[in-house]
Amino acid sequence: MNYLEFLLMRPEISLLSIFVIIFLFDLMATGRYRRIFHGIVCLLMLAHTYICMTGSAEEITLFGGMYYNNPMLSFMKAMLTCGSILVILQANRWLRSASTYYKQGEFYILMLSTLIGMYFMLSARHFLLLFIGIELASLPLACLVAFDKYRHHSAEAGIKYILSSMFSSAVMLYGISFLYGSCGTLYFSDMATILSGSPIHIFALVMFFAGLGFKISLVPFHLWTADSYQGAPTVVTAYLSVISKGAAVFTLFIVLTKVFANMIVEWQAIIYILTIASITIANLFAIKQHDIKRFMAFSSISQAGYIMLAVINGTAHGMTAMVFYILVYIVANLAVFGVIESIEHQCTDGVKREDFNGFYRSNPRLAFLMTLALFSLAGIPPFAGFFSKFFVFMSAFDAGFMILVFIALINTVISLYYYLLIVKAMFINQNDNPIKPIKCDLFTRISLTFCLLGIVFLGICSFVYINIDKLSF
Amino acid sequence: MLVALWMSRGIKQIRTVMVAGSTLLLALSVYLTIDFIAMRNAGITDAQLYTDSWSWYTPLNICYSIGVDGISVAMLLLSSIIVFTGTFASWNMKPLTKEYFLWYTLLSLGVYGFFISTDLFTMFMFYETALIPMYLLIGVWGSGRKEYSAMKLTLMLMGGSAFLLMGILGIYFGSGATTMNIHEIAQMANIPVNIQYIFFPLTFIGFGVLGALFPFHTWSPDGHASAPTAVSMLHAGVLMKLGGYGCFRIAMYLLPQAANELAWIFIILTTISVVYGALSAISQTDLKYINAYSSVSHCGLVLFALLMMTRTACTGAILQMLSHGLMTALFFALIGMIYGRTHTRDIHKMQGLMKIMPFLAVGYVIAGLANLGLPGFSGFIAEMTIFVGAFSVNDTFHRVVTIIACTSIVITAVYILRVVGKILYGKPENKEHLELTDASWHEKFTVICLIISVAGLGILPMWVSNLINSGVANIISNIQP
Amino acid sequence: MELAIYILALPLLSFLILGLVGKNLSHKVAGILGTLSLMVCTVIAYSVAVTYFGAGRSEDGLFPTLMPYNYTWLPLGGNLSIDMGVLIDPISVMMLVVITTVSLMVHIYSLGYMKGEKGFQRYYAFLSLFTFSMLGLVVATNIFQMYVFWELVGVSSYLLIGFYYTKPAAIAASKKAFIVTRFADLFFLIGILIYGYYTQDFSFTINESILLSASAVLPLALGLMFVGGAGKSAMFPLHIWLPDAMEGPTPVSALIHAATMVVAGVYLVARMFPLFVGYAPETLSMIAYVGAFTALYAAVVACVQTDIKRVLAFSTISQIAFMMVALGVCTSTDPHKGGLGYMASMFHLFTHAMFKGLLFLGAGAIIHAVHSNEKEHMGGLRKYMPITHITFLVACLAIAGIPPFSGFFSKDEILTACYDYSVIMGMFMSIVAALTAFYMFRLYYLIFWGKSLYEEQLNSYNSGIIKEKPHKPHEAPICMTAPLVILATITCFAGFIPFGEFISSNGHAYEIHLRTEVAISSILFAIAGIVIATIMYKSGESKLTKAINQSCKGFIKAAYRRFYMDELWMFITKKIIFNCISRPIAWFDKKVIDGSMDMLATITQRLADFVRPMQSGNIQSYSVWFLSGTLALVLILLYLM
Amino acid sequence: MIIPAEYYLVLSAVLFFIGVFGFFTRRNLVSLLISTELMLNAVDINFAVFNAYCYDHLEGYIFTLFGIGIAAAETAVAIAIIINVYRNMKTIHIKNLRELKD
Repeated sequence: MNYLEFLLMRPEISLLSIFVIIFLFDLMATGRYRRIFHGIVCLLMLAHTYICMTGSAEEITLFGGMYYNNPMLSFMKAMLTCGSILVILQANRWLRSASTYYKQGEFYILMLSTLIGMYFMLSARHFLLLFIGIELASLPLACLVAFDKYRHHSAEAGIKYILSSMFSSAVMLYGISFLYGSCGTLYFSDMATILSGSPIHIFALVMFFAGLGFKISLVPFHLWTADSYQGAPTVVTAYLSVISKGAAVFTLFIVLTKVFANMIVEWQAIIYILTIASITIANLFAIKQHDIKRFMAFSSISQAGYIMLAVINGTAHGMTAMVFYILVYIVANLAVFGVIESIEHQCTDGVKREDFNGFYRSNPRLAFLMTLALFSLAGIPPFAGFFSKFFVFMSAFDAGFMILVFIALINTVISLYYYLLIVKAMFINQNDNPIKPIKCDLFTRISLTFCLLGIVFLGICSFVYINIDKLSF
Repeated sequence: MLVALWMSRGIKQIRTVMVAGSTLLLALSVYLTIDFIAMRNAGITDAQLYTDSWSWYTPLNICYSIGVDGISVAMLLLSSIIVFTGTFASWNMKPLTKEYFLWYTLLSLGVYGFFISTDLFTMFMFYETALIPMYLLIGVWGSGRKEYSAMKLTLMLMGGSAFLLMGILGIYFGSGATTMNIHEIAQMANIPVNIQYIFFPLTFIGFGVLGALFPFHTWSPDGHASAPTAVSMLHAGVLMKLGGYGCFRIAMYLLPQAANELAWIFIILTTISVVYGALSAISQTDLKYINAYSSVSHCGLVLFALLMMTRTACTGAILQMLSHGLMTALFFALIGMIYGRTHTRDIHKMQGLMKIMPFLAVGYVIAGLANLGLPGFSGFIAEMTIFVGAFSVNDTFHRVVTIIACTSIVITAVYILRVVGKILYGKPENKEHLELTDASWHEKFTVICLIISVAGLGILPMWVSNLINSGVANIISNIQP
Repeated sequence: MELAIYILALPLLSFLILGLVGKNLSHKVAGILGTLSLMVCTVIAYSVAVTYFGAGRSEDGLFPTLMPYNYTWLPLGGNLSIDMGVLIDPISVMMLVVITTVSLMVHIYSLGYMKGEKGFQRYYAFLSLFTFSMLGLVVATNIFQMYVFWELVGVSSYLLIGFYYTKPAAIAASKKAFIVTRFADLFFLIGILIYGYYTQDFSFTINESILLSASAVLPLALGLMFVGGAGKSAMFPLHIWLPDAMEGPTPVSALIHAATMVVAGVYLVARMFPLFVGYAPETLSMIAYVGAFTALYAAVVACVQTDIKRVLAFSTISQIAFMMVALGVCTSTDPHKGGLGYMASMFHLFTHAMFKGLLFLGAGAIIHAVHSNEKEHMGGLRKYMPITHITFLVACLAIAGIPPFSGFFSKDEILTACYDYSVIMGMFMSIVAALTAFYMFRLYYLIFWGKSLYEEQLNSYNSGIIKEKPHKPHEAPICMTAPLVILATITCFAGFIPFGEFISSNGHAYEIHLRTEVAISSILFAIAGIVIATIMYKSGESKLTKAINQSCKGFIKAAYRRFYMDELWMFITKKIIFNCISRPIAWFDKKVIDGSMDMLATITQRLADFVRPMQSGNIQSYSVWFLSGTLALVLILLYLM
Repeated sequence: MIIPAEYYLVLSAVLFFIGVFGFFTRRNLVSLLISTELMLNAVDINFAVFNAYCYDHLEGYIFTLFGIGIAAAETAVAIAIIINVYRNMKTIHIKNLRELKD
């Protein structure tokens, strides 16, 4: 074994070094240095993204095939990192509030460790590494969910998250154990040749799927989502809803195509059922939600269903559509959460849909951004969401799932309805006591600007998509 | 498109910018039309002129390709006229003026884009772009049950576009997933018939919802009733035409066999639309409802004519689109102006407006007469072309439905005259109405522009007819077996 | 002949000018402008007539059919197109003369009649519009052009009837007129469509072979066109709009609803006459029967009306029916062998236009004088309005068919044609002619004879019974009486025009000769009618009258109510169409169609409520869902694979 | 005597579902945590058994080791959060954790 192989894992290494730097800074820095903590983190992360993007132009296989990296995976990692940066930028105000000011470092460290977990999830070509990655990605998240120590909602959300997560990982491991039992190996490549679709394999596949389905929050594995999203600090909710979910989708796609390639009929059937269930049920729930974060939870479940439309394709085409969808989803969703985060402190008991009444009159810019983001989520042109949705539908249609596409399309109408409810609240509903004009801090502004740019230009400028397409495998 | 420029200007100059922009567009359209005719006269017989194509999403064969034929030129001209007049009609749009025009511009951007694009994806994108601003335009600046109507309208149209998207995907993959360009697909003509059977109804209904096809028309009365004036104008005048245009350009052009086989179902539906819309209009009491149902009837006639699949009928259908676009815009403009003064649209509450606001009343009478197909206005030529064309399909079924559709011209007369008699004539009884003023200059300008267009089309129909004919011939030759 | 285009252009021009800038013109300028343009128009029309007929016949003994203008207006694909042009042939020239003459008279007359009315300019604009459209109609080169102007005529009629737009009755009448004729036009249009499709041409001159190939559908097409014509020409049962149309200003009634527009249907049938005779003789006889019935019906109703304009209206219906009958009884294109009716009809159209125009204008003068339409307010007017009286009498004699007035000659020809067709038809029409004489003279006596209301009122005023000094009837001003006199003159002498020289069914000259037995019998019938009227109404209502009124009260009441035709129509339109069709459809739309769309939304909401308990907040139930979902998936997959 | 592998598998399955049952029915957060531990242990047994009976490499054992380790980490985090819950609500009874719901 060559220890130099560690050095080839450039994204992971650079992230780890940031991890260490932050850790040390957190330990040592005092007073005025702490004030620039946030900025430093952001800069470091930016540098890291750069390393990520430029790092690996070639494919790398390490540790006897346990670890694999290629440009596409690097791109995915970079995407997740960028998303995290946006989240961190938005977190500024919250982190500076009295209760969290001295826990800043913890926040960053926890977040970065989940990010490392996600990296491993993506790069794993062995179930052990995958398992470690998944756990590494979810355990710190539980801490983040329960980060607001003195808010019992946060604690409740945290306990719900951690218990569900444990439950699901037990189920998943149980499935993996049977895979191992029947194949005698945990390497993806070896396993793929052995799997044949016997009942035990199906059993294992479903169990494994349930485990990742939990992280992606597909129906019926989604029930923790709403509660945790609502209870968690907004920043964490944002992180949960895009980054964690995105990573899980990528992983699912990789595992399904790498390991279960022979069982494509089976897993397509699973996705078929779960997609319909997710989109429909999530939409039904979303209609009735008043709490915005809860609402966004169901929206994200439904979005996950749409992402599954790309996964079901299972080819490079599907991968492109999926990555693009997630990219667009990240910017749009983060824009919404950015707005929620900025107004949260004005609402006593969570942000309600009613709080948005008359929002446009008082905060035209934020409301405008929010509208665009919601339109993008609903798939309205000329915003990026339209393009990503269209491609997702195309890829599912390409795979021959017309009825599925049709049901999904009908559901877009319902989803449009509830997104419009918020737009309506902002623009149409009158309110004597609207949210006061907000002045966002610099970091949030940067973050929201990037989201806005993404929403507007990701679709119209096709080069992003084309480049993703070139990388897809 | 210059449209995007308008957005960033200051609030003070919005009007100036809008007027300048829409005038420019109108000028461009007129220039385009003239140039197009000149090129046709010069003997250029390509199906599309000014074609251009930029590869966009190469992996998916999506291009941003544009091009116009006679039909789209005509529709562009129509859109420009209505956008132009709509700008004047919404002169005094009060709250959030800038936002209003911004969405308004986005809406017109979608419309223009739709008419010039020749790529399925681009077309669909512009189609949806045109739909969504409606929600805010109605929801924020509308009147009455605006929230309900706006939501209903948006959702129904989006439901339609869900059908449509299915149809588009079906066409793309049915033709072998090699190109999204409409004309290339049409030339390949390789979509299997059984696939056509599935996707023709989907596509047709998808566009039909916007074209107020029975029974998917119910968004139209509520939507129109609640929308602000200019939006009603643009919506009824142009947006509803997207439906007919799309049915023709995509559903029928690309899926010809199924179109021939399944036309009868839709012919029945459209016939119902035509008569049913007109009959419903008789017993409405809200001016806008009357006009909305009238639109249902007239747009039904458009689809009806398209489905007849003869060259004459289809030319008539396009003429009807133009004519209905202008007339309805005129109607809605007038209704908006009247409503702006009387604050009611109930026909029982208004009398003798002829005395109070003669200009608007005369305009209304002219619009009414144009609407009921008076020769000299556009409605007449459109309807006659349609009926002559429809009648030339020689079998009993088509004959019968044509005759049924013909009855609509009588029913139209009934409801138009009922309204004219009720609100314009007679003695003004409502005291509050006595002090109301007549149209202001920009309102007059709007009305006069539209009347001139309607009458121009009605008096000199041949050039428009020739303009359209070449485009129609190309498509029809593909449809006819 | 090229001048003919100006006949069209001038009224259009004057309409545009008056319509657009009329408001800024003074009444006088507007009136004079309209009248002048029409005067020029009339002069041109006469010159056209003179040159046309003066040029004589071509070698085949026919007047040539000229088409100085014909442009494609709207191409309709294939061979079809709608053309716009000017067609000059004997009947169109005759119509040009009639229309311009009457129209000019009406224009001049209106200067006085409409003086001081609000909307004077509008009135003249509409008159010009009407004249334009009517002229366009008669010079149409093809059936579609005819339809185009047909509609325009309809709308100008609508506008003019509704001229007093503050009067509810006028609004209702205009609406009714438009919708009823529009309804008939629907059939006209369908007829045109059939005709156009099978002949691939809309023009009137279609060669034989095409017609033969289409001969199976021609009767249907022509029949439908006749329905259109019947609507405009107020044939039973589509006549209901015409009496109400009298709500318009009286000169308008004279122009549109007596002399010109209402004969458009007759003109249409005459225009298509060769086709009718050649390919659809059954349709033609149907026309005859419809016409005959209408003639009788209208005559009977006219006998009991009290509003003088209504009487005239029904008289018009009856007279037009005469023309229709005359066309209907033709059996060939040869005037000597059963084709006489064509000429007779055209002749009657010509004379009728003059004397009916005269009657209406006269009635207008009377109404102007007494400010009422009702016969109760009249009586004994001959002293006060001598010119009106004389001219009115001339017209009455003409319509009753007393020689030497023009009506006699034309009506006589019609009767002859009827006798040629069948004796029963001849007798029937003669009786109707007698009725005509009766009701006209009833009207005449009621207006000009009997007790003068003014005198009665003056007496009671003098004896102090009423306070107000009654309004004294006075003769109309010169610009109103002049047209009366002119028209009366024409009426007196038009009968002597050798009409057959110019117009006959096959185009060859035809010498009008009176058939003695028909002539004498018709004169006798007419005199009988006059005598009865004289006895009954000469000096107020005599005992006989009262006795008759008493004995057939029910019948008279029914006739007064026009045999309840209006009620029937009202029932059909209001009750059946509005209440039983439109309302339910609107309801259906709101509740069922719209409801089902809303229902989708409601169902979605319900479903949302239904699934809600799933999200109970209890982590254990979440896990149950989780695991059962997993197991269910396993089972499904195992079952599927 | 070698105990057949099936016995172990049945044991682990029983253990797993005891854990599931416990998770579904217990009312105390700590009990829930213990139940999940049971489930994870069942998995560990599975891995070990498969490795012991079927294969001659060490992957399964190593996975078991990692599994135990990660289960410990999970427990730690869970306990921490449970303590947090207790601090906030003064109870760790599951019925009090229903504030976040529809």
